[in-house]
Amino acid sequence: MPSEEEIYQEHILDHYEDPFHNGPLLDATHAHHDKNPLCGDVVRIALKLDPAGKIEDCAFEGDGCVISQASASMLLEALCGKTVDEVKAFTAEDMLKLYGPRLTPNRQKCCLLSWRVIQQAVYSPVER
Amino acid sequence: MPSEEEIYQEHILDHYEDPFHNGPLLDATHAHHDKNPLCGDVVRIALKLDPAGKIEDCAFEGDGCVISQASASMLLEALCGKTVDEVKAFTAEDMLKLYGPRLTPNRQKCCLLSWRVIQQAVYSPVER
Amino acid sequence: MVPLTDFLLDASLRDDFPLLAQDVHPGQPLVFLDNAASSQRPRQVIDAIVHCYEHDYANVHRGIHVLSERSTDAYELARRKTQAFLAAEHAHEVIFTAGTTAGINTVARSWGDANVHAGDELLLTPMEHHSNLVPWFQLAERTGAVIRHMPMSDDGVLQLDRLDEVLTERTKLVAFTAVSNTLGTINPVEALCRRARAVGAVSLVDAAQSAPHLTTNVQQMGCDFLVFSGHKLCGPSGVGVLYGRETLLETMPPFLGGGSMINRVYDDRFTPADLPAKFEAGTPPIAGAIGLGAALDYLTAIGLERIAAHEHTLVERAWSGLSQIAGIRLLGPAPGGSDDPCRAGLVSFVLDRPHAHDIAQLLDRRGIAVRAGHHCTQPLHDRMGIAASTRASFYLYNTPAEVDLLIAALGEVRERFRPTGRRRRGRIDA
Amino acid sequence: MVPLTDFLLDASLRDDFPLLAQDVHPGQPLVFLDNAASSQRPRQVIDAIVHCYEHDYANVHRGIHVLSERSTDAYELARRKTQAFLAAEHAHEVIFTAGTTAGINTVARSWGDANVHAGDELLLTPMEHHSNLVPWFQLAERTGAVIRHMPMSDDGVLQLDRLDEVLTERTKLVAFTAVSNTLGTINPVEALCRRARAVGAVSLVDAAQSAPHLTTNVQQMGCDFLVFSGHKLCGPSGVGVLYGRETLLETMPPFLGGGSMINRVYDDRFTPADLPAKFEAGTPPIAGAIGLGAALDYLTAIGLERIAAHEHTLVERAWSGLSQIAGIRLLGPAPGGSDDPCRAGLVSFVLDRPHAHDIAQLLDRRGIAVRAGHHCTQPLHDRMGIAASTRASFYLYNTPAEVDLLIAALGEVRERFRPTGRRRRGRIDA
Ligand SMILES: Cc1ncc(COP(=O)(O)O)c(C=O)c1O
Ligand SMILES: Cc1ncc(COP(=O)(O)O)c(C=O)c1O
Repeated sequence: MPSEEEIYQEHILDHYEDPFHNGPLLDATHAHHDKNPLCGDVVRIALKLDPAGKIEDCAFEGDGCVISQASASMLLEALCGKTVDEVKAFTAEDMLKLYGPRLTPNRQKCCLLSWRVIQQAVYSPVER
Repeated sequence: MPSEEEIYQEHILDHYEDPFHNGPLLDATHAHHDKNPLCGDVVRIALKLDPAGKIEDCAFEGDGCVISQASASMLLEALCGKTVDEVKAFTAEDMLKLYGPRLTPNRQKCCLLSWRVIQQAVYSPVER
Repeated sequence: MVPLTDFLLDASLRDDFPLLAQDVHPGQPLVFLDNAASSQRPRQVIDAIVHCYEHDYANVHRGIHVLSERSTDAYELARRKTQAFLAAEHAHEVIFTAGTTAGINTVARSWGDANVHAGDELLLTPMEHHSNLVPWFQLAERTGAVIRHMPMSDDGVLQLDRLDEVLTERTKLVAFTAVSNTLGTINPVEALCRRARAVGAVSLVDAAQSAPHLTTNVQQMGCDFLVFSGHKLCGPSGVGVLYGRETLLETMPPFLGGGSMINRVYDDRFTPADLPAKFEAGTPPIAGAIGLGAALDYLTAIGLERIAAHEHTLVERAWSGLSQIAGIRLLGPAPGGSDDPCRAGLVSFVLDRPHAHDIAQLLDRRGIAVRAGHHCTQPLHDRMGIAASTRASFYLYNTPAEVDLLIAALGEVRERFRPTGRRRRGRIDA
Repeated sequence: MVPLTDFLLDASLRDDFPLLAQDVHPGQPLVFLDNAASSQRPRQVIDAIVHCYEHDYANVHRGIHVLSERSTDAYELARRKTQAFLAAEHAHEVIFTAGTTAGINTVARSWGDANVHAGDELLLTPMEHHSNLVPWFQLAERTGAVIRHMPMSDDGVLQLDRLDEVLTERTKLVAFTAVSNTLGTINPVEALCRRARAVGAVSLVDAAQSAPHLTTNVQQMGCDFLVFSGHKLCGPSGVGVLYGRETLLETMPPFLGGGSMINRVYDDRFTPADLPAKFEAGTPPIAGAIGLGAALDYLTAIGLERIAAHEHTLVERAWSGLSQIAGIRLLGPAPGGSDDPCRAGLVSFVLDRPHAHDIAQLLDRRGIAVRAGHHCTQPLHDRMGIAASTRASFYLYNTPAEVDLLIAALGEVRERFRPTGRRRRGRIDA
């Protein structure tokens, strides 16, 4: 296995085993979930936005492959504390770069699941 | 062209150009027609049966390939004057043998068209 | 622009086609003039199929292993090649099917059942192939819609000036062939699609006979659907293409149900997948699509314009030679007969005698493969008052020498069956 | 009768399969265990396809020239080979299709639309492939029929003793797979067909996963319809078979409309052709059917019984090896678990971690091709409470050594993803 193409690098396994903010977020203002129909990966992201549009807190729940879950953890770690505008400016390219290892198109879908979810979540206020 | 496999032997062309009893049969007692959907060959055979079941007279009309039309002529020439029982006993094999040259399955259908028609004609009294 | 006549491709390209170099009877080299029924394949296409099976094959999509990824990449590359070949806006407007017939049936069942109602009219032409007739007859029977036909001149040219007689607001669909497989007429695709759209009708172009020979540009044509088969343009048998405009394909219900075309399946219901998977139920013709991609590469490298010009040279030669034969009737518009070239590279004809099938048989004995029969256009033959015709259809690998062989052989055949005052002698073996 | 276990085919037959001899990653020879998705082809099949294209190809039927006759003969010979393979009474009961999915849809649209009415019941099993679900869901939606499911035990065996709960006079159709592509269960085909017939229901056997491995005898099975795909039994992609009992096929209306399936076409109606042409609209997959015939020859020469015994040896070895891995859950009935062998040559499993897709990816890195996902059986996965599983499926060319590689590699994977008290460190490149 060529190490430069290693998909499951140590820092990714770290995120998988010890994810950033994994669980429910009780006082969420915004949330969205989606799945990857081919894999069955599921990710739900909840955000607490302050009036200025900054992510005060966030968390994810999910089930699926290492790539989908570790990438969700990495995404939230990177964007927690950022503004909605910064989230919107964060492209799919950025997500793949954040993840690191090069992925085949099939697995890119797994990696981009949480990115798709957060892009939708900022438009999805939680109804109370 | 190997002459032993020659489909259009001289005697066949003779039948094609100078067919046996080609035309309508005004006092027919039995008649049937059919076509070969793939080729568009059409053959109608009319018989005049006497009370004993002998073919007193017969004629065919038709349109189509040399094989279908020459074989109709050859068939009537061979069976005119024979009995209905002899017609029924005349098999598809006999017809192919009467025709002579070996035919591919595709063209056998052309050759057997008139044979199929006469087999049905003996059961098909003309309504007046 | 390549000049329409006097242009010939280099005959050395025949070396690409292994099948052509054979004697079909001892001493009788093959002259293959049955291309409108199905073409031959260059080594490049055969190699692409073999390479797929020997190196890269696995089922496509979803497979997380190298072979499945290679096959998926090759399959999706074939889709993008087809998109480019058709000048389609999106790759997902290209649906791989089992062939032209499968594509037309898909539109008739999916778009048709959802959009056509009793009293609606389906406008066809008198020169359609059975594959572009029967699915609409079946749709009409299911829905109570009415079949209409465009006016056509006696030499087989659609009369656009009389189109108003049949094209009205009741018209829901205009389905027509780009090139008639019997008459060789090239139809005015752009004008027909524009007229269809003007009354709010959907247009379907049967490109089975045009895609192999003429440049296809679905955006310029302005068609809603277009279909063709791989086997007629140097591709494998068992694969074809349905092009549909994105907005239409998206609103259409799925047709065949099965693997791949779903998003989610529950105990007794399902939600469909996105395009193009929505219309590709089950394992697709993987090697077929890959081989089709190779065929499109092959044709594009030579250039469709050059292929059309080559064939036009051949058909002009055939037309002028054949028309010298006594008792012959040539079908369809004459090449070069009007300013507007509307003659594709095939010619059908009838001799007073013998019958089309006898002609084919006798030509075959001389190594010449032509087609005889109704060419799946029975209503057209009925209209012309004939049961069958003989068709010689050319492709990029045919040569003027082959055309001359056809003309000479046909002269012989006609001579052979000329009435000579024969008398029946009874059986020779009697 | 070949003994079910401890029988192995000679590994030299691997030499027949050119694709198998490759490294998919440097130094990682291919271990192809994704056969239930699609198998590989022996040289004999590839050669048959190439020979067709290089020597004999032309469109079939109606062509009066040597090439068309050769292609027609080869195509019809493939039909008779298939008839023999299925032990069908008549050759015209064999319809060539684009695949299993196409065959099931044909029955659902043709037989289904003509015979199924509101309130009728369609009885399926919980282990069906989407291809044997969605067409029936669509039929139910068109007609108002009701979908029912047979009872099944937790280890994935149909409970025939509870069949009366769901099989009644209201049942119009019993459609089921002969072998589950996920569980590996071999279903009691004869008993199910008999029970279906007893209530007057029509039976359809999805033989996509059985035809490649087990002897098929439609008369002994007593089924009304049976379908399978070429690509899963060493044949080409893009071709499959629908078997139907003559009396049923004859009374069914045609489905796809087009060339070949007609007897006579008029201006706005048509009369259908006789069997089998009636259900083969358009140019069929000519080279595909010929290649399929070669595949059936190849399998028959080795012997389906011997192939099944070989695979059973492999799956027993896999089952006992895999079940040693901590945190694994093996799906479906255990091989040799009862007197009645109901385990085909594949095994699906779930590890507590990682996810099926990660397993497939890591196995691929070791050269091992398996499938991960829902295998087009989402309702079955829902019922088992899992989103995805990993499947290793064997064929005649797999070896015990390959099974051992799978077991060892899976042990490593599981070890690699075992929780080890890791702590996230932030990004390495930070
Ligand atoms: C049990 C079963 N039925 C149906 C199918 C569908 O076959 P195809 O994709 O060849 O149409 C498959 C294979 O994917 C299968 O395993
Ligand atoms: C004009 C036209 N349309 C449709 C078809 C049907 O194509 P296929 O038989 O490949 O489905 C043909 C070819 O036979 C054709 O010439």
